[in-house]
Amino acid sequence: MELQQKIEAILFFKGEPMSRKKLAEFLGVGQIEVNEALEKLKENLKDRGIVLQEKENPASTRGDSSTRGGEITLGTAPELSGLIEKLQKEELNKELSKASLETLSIILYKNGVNRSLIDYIRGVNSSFTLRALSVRGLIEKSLDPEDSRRYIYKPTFELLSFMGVKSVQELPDYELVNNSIESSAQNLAEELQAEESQNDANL
Amino acid sequence: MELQQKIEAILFFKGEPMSRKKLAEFLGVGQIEVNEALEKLKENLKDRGIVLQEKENPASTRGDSSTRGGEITLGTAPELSGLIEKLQKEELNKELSKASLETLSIILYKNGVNRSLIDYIRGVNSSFTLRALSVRGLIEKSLDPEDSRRYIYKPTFELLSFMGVKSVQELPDYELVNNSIESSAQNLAEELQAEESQNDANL
Amino acid sequence: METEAVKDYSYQIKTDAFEGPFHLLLSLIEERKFFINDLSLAQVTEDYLSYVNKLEKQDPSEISSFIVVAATLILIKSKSLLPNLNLTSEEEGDIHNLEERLKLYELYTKLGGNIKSMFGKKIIFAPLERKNDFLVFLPDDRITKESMMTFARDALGRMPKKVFLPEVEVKKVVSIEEMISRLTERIEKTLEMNFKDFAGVAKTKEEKVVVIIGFLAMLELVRQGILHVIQESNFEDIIIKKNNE
Repeated sequence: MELQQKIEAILFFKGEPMSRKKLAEFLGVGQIEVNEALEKLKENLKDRGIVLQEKENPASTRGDSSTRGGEITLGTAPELSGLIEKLQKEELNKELSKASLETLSIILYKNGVNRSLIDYIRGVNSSFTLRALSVRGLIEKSLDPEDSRRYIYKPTFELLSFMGVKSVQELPDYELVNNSIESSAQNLAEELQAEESQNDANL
Repeated sequence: MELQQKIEAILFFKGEPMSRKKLAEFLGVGQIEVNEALEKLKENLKDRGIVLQEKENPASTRGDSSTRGGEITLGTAPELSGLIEKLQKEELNKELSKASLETLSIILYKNGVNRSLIDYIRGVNSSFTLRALSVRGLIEKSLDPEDSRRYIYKPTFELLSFMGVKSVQELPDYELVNNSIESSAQNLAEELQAEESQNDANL
Repeated sequence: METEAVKDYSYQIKTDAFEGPFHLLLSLIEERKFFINDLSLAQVTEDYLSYVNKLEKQDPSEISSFIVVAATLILIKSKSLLPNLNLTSEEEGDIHNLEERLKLYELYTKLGGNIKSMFGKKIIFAPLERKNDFLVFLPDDRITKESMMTFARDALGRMPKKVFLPEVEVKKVVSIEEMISRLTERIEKTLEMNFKDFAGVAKTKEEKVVVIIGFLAMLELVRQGILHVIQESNFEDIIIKKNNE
């Protein structure tokens, strides 16, 4: 059997996220083979009822995306959300406060960020909000690979799932935001605004 | 989305056998459509790591398979059974993580605790940890008698006897620790209430 | 009793309306359809300060981050009223920094709009927990009566206490209070010497006096607000929670 089929079976059986590294180890193959197989699997799942979700390790980790690792998991296609929701018994919390929206947008679009930067951008202490979002499973913290005395906050699969995206790259304006240097925040904000008014005009 | 994709997502999500009849009812389509979609799905899954499995209903052997109403489910490809067995063994023999032990301790000191309280005490989401504990037979979940949209978790009988106690009350400092958990539960309830009234005010 | 409670409640909603200083500032600027720059910041300073003054009365504990920003706004306002006022490079830096931060904040609030419109609309569901086909019981030697007690106590002990105060912000406030009183002094001097700089702002002598008195009164308000916070931290035990991070 091909590698991609094995990976699909493993992910199906586990039913929860797994790291690319662990997959390679378990299958006794290299990281590059795993990455290639995952690309094929993604292609294969294109018109299916299930999708492959992926999360890269934070960008601050050195190395390009082929060695950066990250986690993957299987989920139901976002287009079938309404159908599957009817089967779901547990209550879903779809409410987000303004503080949560601000904090999540920083964490999602930066794909991993330490707390001081979140506080700096928001101008307020974010401890409460970060704790509440962790408890809801929308974010998780891990040690900063660049500075082991602090944590970085990252989006979880749960967050990507609620957003209906397979990876952060699918978020609207993601490329726009990440390709520009921060100091041109004003330009970006204007571009986004221009885009918005165009969208409004199209409605 | 096509019917076969919907069926694939449903079976993937539920992870347990479902009758053709129930599928048709849930999807609001006829038996014949479901049967056709299942044939297509079977075809599509040909070169994949997961397969459509069918258990025929022995009680009603009359008629052909389309009306017989057997149960169907998704499973890993039979060729990969060796791989999956190895994975399963590895999972079960893995050491329990610190997160798991911590979660287990809360379940022991508050027999019949719901996930939101565990998450609130730990400050992180515990879904995967709870799965790991339950796979190993250390805890069991049941519907919360107070709120049927959520589950409560209890230590299994085997766990208690492994620890050499007949009931959780025999655990050291039971009352003290239990009271402390109870007061956390109260704080959580108050916070949720405050949040709710705030949401109402924002409307 | 009844009406009292209702009043408190509506107060509550008002203060909760702004999450922080940037939210307030950006709302004031957007209300006027301005862009973020020193001119627009100077224009909204009064509104900002009167809001902070109101907030200070209702919820002194919430105010420290608002006051840090207030101090910079006063600098901007002073400069716009008194072009002759010389700012130190640190003060210039503060002003530039505030503009940059506000632009960043604006960017992420816009992006937050994407999140608001998408969250929970098309959910990707992870599979439900698989039922165990076979019964297993796999304990671990580390599960003992004693270890379980320690784990539970540790977890409970790590929970945050109810009061959080941003330690850094409180410290900053002390020095900003000093800065403002120095600035007030400087402004008073500058006003005496360069009264004609005001020509563009106020035409008649009476108008000039009104502008100056109003401006100084505004500074005074903020100064008092800051003092209040400092007193709180001197006479009352503010629990400064050290985060586990």
